Amino acid sequence: MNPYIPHTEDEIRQMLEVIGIETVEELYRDIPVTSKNLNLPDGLDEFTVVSKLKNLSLKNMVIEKPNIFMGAGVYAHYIPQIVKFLSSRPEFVTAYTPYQAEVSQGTLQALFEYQTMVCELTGMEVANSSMYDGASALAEAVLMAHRISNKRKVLISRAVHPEYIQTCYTYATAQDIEFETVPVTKSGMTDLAVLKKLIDDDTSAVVVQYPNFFGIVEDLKMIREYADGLVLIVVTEPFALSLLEPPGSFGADIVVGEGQPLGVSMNYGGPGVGFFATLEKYVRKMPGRLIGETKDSEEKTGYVMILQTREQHIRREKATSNICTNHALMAVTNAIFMSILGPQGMREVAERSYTNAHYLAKKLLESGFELVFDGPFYNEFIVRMRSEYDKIWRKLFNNGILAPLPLEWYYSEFKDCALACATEVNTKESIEKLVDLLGRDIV
Amino acid sequence: MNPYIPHTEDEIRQMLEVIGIETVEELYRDIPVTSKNLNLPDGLDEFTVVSKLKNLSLKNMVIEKPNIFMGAGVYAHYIPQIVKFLSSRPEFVTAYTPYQAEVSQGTLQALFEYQTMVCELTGMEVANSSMYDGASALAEAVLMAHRISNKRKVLISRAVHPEYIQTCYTYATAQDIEFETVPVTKSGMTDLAVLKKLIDDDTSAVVVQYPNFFGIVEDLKMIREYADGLVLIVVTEPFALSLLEPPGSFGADIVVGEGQPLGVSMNYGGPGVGFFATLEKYVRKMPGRLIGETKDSEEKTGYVMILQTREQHIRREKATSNICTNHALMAVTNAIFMSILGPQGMREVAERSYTNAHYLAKKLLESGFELVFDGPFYNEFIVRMRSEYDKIWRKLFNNGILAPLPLEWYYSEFKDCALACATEVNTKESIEKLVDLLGRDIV
Amino acid sequence: MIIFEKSVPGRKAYRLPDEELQRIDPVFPEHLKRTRPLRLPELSEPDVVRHYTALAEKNYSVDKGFYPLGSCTMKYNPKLNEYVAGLEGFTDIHPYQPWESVQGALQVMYELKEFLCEITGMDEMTLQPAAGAHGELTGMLIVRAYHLSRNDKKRHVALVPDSAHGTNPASAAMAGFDVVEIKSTEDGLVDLEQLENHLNDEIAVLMLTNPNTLGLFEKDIVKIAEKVHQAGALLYYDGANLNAIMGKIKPGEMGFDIVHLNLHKTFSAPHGMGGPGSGPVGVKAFLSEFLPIPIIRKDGDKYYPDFKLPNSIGRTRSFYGNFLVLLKAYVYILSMGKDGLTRASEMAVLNANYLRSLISKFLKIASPGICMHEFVVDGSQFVKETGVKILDVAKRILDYGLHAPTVYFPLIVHEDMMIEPTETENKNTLDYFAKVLEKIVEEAKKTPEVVKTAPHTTPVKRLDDITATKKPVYRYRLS
Amino acid sequence: MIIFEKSVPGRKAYRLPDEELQRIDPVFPEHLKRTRPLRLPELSEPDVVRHYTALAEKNYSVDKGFYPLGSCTMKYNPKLNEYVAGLEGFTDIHPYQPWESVQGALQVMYELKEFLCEITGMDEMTLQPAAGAHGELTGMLIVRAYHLSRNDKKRHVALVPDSAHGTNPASAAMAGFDVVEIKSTEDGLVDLEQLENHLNDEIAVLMLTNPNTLGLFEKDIVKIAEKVHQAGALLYYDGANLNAIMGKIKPGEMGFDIVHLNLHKTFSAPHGMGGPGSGPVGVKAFLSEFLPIPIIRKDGDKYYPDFKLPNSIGRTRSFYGNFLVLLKAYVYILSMGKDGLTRASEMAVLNANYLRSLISKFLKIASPGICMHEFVVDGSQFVKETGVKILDVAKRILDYGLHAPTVYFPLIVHEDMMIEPTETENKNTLDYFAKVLEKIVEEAKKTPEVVKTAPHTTPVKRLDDITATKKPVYRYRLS
Repeated sequence: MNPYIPHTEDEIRQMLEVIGIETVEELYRDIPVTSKNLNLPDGLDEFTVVSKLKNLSLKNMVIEKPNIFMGAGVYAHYIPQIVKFLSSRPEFVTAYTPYQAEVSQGTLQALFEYQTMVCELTGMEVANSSMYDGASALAEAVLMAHRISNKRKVLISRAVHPEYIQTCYTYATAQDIEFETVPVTKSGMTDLAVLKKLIDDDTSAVVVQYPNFFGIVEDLKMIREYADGLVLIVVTEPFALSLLEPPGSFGADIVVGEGQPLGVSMNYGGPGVGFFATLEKYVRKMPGRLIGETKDSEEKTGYVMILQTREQHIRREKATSNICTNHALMAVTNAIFMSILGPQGMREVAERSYTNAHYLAKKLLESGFELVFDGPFYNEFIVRMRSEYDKIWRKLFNNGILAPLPLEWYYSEFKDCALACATEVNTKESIEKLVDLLGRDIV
Repeated sequence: MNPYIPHTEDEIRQMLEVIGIETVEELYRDIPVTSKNLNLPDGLDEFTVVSKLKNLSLKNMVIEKPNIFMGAGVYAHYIPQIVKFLSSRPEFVTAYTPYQAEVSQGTLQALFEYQTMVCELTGMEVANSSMYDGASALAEAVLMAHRISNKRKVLISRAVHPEYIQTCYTYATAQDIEFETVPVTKSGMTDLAVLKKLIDDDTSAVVVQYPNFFGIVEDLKMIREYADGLVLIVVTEPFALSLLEPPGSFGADIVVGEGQPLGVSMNYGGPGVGFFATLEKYVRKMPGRLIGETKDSEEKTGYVMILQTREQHIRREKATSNICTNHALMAVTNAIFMSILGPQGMREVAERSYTNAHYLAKKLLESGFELVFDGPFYNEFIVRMRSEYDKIWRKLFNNGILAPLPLEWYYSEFKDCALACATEVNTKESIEKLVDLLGRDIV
Repeated sequence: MIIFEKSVPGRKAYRLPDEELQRIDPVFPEHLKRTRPLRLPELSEPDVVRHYTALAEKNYSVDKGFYPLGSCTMKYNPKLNEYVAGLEGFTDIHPYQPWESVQGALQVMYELKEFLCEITGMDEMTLQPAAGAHGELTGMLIVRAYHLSRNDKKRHVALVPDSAHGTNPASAAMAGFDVVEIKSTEDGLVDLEQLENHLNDEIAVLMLTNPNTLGLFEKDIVKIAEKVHQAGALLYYDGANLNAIMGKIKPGEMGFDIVHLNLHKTFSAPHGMGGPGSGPVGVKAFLSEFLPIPIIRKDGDKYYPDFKLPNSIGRTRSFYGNFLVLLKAYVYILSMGKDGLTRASEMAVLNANYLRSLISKFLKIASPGICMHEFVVDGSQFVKETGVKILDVAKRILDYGLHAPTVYFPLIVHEDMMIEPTETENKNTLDYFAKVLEKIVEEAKKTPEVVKTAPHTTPVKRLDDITATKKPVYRYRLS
Repeated sequence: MIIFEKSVPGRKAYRLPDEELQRIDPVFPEHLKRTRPLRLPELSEPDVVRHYTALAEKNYSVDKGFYPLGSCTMKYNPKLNEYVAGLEGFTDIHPYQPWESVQGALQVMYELKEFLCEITGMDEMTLQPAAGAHGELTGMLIVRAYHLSRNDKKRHVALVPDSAHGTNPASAAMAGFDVVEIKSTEDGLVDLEQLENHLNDEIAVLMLTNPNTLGLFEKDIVKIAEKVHQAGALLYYDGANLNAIMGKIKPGEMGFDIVHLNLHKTFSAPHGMGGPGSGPVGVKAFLSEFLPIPIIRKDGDKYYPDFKLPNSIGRTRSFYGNFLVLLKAYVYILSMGKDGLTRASEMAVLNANYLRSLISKFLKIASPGICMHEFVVDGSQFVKETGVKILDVAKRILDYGLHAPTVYFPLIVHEDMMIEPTETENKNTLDYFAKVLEKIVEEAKKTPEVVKTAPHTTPVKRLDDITATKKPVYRYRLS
């Protein structure tokens, strides 16, 4: 018998009797073909499963946090225990989508607060209650821009995360959308001159990342000017936004990004959570679930899902997106994390990350390495390494260091270059050790 | 600033104003001498603490469960994740003693259910809601027997856990109580002939352990007959009681024991939890907190603390004991664990432990070792090892095996003997490996 | 009270390790520096604990009680799975680590994929999609890629029964298809004749759930598959209702070409107030070249992600998918085994039929005969007689400490309730639910106001969602 | 519903690994074999989860709200501590492992002991006692052993102020002392003159709490200590109220010889519905030979338990004490550091005085002037005027989502409430509590029935504890 299934033989007999049949098999009389038996292992007890899975977990090499110098969309940060403690409360974990608002006020208020925090971070007017991840959020933003503008062409900076770009391509496959890539200048910023040239009457949107995939802080003010009249989509990072003016201040139309840095472990890339914010005027074209404030029959404040007519329950094929299950638990995790850090904690983490990254850059420069771009950066930057860097990278990994990402995986033009990252988890010692090892002839 | 203390400077100012003083220092004006400053380290952030404590935890060698062959009062058992999951709910962990019953029904009902389960295990009529551990529970039982009988002498079997005996001695230091030890026969059972001889008009109680510290199952029927008219105190073990007739059936007056095996980790010996059960006629002489069923003003069933007049809130120096804080959380953990195992799980674990222990004994016999006693045992037994067994024991430990306990720590007469233990966590392989290594000349 | 109102300037719940390096002052162009500090709440740790504890207490959840939401499969979420998903070796790995260093994670994904292929009768599978609808989009893009690869460009239509989940048409539309709805028969099944009338060389795919949303098994599925395939179209399986048939029949054996699963339904991963979920997509061999990158493969005793798929539709999100959710499903399958999964389906169907029998005594069931894992109550007669709406009944159920069933779906039955008890509920709970429903039916006749103004015992009374949408308040107004 | 009523024969929530060895049939003498199987509940895992989840929901707890229980120091319990106490390296070690293999555990205990000695001004400490009262017993046995070691056998009396915790006299009695109560002065302090009158060569010890249970600091403590010592007696410090003075003054500096602490009060370990706690006992050097075995010592860089204490009182429990609770206290002290502990005391005292000021506007405070970490409300006048008892007020407080203060203690003030807010509560909470109390005072005047029949919003209404004790039901009657 199975710990999760309560039925005793006696109860099964009683239930069959009420139904008016003799055997459980009769319930399946409508099934036409006899299936082959499942070729699966027998079920295991909990203790055997734990032992097996612990062994599997040990086959994954966990790098000590101070030795992680790779970001590229997934970042190692400190996560206070309290975040896990609260976000793993079963009332959050085992609740369904809040279809019955009166018994889901915990979910609804937490998500309403999350939306408010995302608006505050991004400087936008309205945020939804989460997307799957940053990449799909961007892809949905591109589709939304298409709905807004009814135009075909999307200009996307080459300094947007390559997996995000791939995801946009896939999402847009079947739509009447065409992408053109905007290169970067030697400062590592999206080339505005080229951008200007690529804009035509059929251009719907411009997509940039802030700070961009190369770590450089794009000049959103200039971009907004150059992209006048177009839907401006900005991919961004939450900690950077505690130092940088939010995209909303520059007139961005849609702001998306990955919420993983806000209290979510790296999780081998998932689940993270996408955030998605826009302007009120576009709200009915926005994908995803929205929570709004309202009153109950006794005038007490409460929260409900709003604008559901945009969703697929009602509009079906005319829905603004097909998103139903989203990443609510991770959104609430983000909100808990931001509540713990507060404005000061957010800023401190960003400043510490900035300091560590710039110290790393300084040490690399002192050791004779060169930075590929000269634009201002936050906590990531591209550095030119020795030849055969991918081998060095692997070697360092085997020494317990997750060294900067070999960029040629994604960009053939960046041979032997690497995307370096530092956050508050790195230490003076770990930074100096990395630079020391990179300087030696270790391959 | 400290994450646990909310006061801002602004608030402190406001509060001082309401109080009508200028500085926080003024609050301490009654303190006569100026204390030297605390010579303690500065406070640490959470991440530094976690790193430090993880390192400390790694300085403790954790033996894999199948390689643990030591019990002696603390037992390695499987603990389903669900037990930890439920018992660590903050509504249990951060609640106080249920002084306001109306907002403590969770605690009170859970403890009432626990008391019922302990009664069922021990065959007794009433159980309290927990003691600190088995040893102090026994010591309190001895004091209680003194209150019941008003006699001085306590006969205690040499086969009672030595630390429990030490604890009894300490508790009874200041009381008019005298102990005499009853030796064991070659079957490993308390010597009833000697017992009979030691009983006189001033004898209050007899204390035996069932199964005893040497693993042997005492014949409670005979003991009860020999100890006719005395307070019979039985120390026992919960899993054994799913195979053995409970002490209550033989007329025990007080039954105590350690609840650690029921879902509590070994915890380097604490916290565990003591259980304590007796007969209704003695209830007003019983130490510890008792929960009882009652009704509320609308006739709904509820639970409250009862017979508090026995406790020190009211009777002060005349209280039945000084116990106030007990081990409620561990008692509830025991109850959760027993609810998960159910009668069948309890029996299966006991039978598996029995099988493993007897297989271990059989293999040892086959390898030429001898068992010291020939009485029936449950999951522990004494085996005579090679000379210098304590060195062998240490050697095995360094090989990742927690081998049977060197008995000469506690009994000079058991030189080179060991108290072996097996539970459901041992495997055929681990048992055979242990016997193989013991058979070799490894020192 | 909203968290921002609890904020006190200067309060802190966070502390970084002491500084080792001298702070480097950020140098960004002046106009890019943040002008106004973030207005996030400022709280102590105990404040945050109490805020979220209070919110948690206002939620219904599976751990608290019965969740008979039709089509949602709200089964018990084993805590063992949560424990495993919390192991550092799974949570603290970066997706760009060398794949040799994450063999445990890759093995989990590979074996999970193999298990799911076996359960569904598919040949290959992607674990990337983050949710059921995400899987649908992935699957429909594969349909599209398949027809285009054959240069079969006319096929712009996706057929979808009117009983389908709302995401089916939405996903089909996102994948560029025109959606044509097929009406169900009176019995609630696919109308074979109508289907045949629709089939032509413009049809790319038929999307089906089997058992369907009425809880009925499409008896003619083999015939349906034949006809669809004869017409050159593909057959798509929405796995939302797989919980009824594991170990009984595999979608692949019924003739389906593409399957998406909901690991957060059938495979016990928790729903987390709305997600994260996971929506793997399985395909028959002839479609495997179109799957998103990467596919997890095994070479000797090594596991690796294969990115070399020139005909792939690309990727539908970053990295490998919701790995921790995959892990939970893997642990679930290991725990259940073949017998356990089969029993899960059997008991899910038994529970549904038992509850259906109990309820049929006082409410009309939409379809006659045996149901699968769920069934639909047709409340139209009840509504007409009492003037009490099904929504009111749903709200009143909350007063009895239970969650309401799915209401107003499927759209083909008006004033309906869709009830799916799942296998993890016990007979006592089903008896109690039926009794409560019967009591509410009585109340609707005798004291309808009580039902119409329900709920009465919840943290808030009935909420006004019409004004909420008419005059939407999207966020708390920060001062 | 009680868990036994949810039991269904044959249901299971547990599964052992498959058998490897053939089962060996237990061979015990027939009359020792269990005749009737255990009647424990038979449930599925989801059943158990829902049962205990429902029970948890019926509990008030620190994570939910304010717990102003005087003398209990219900401060916030940091979750960091719980996390650390869950690390395998701490939970999965056996007390009889070689001490070389548990250096981490021993280091924690050694350093904790050193920290606590520094905080209390003591020279040596045992960590063995499991609770405050257990520490008291240990301490009083040390008092006894000390006098006997000097052959001073006449000293059979323990002096205890009438304001002492109930456990003080109970522990003293268990340690064989006759308890003589000392009345407090009008101001609530120890009456020096009376004390002097009591002091003679039969007095073994004076047990004091400072600040005392009225929240007052015994200003004359140095003089008291002198007199007690001059009379040949020892001075015992009940650490229940240490939270007021950390970093301000050490009990050792006031002249105390023995101190017990409550790690589950002052040092943030959670109270767990009643325990486990931990009650370390510290002593001045001249008493250290009497401490229980073992004492944790350090030799070079090795930590070890020292059992060689021939004059030890023995042991008051098995093994080393409540190790995990010790660990939590250790983590707390590391996190707080010297400044944090001092601030904790300061803010605890500030909170108490602030709340005292607020409440003094509408209720009488038992003692004038500044208080320490707690204070006592004297409700006798209020009770006389309104006919509403303090117990009723306490019950009514529950209706406002708060816990009640300690009531009817200390015994020296009748109809009293003893209020200790602790440092982790914020100003808003204190304001709210005062407002609620004021409102209840109003209610007592205008609508006394509402208060007398409270609580109204709790899971059960007021419980009948008189019948419960008169006709006690100790356990559920299994059929």
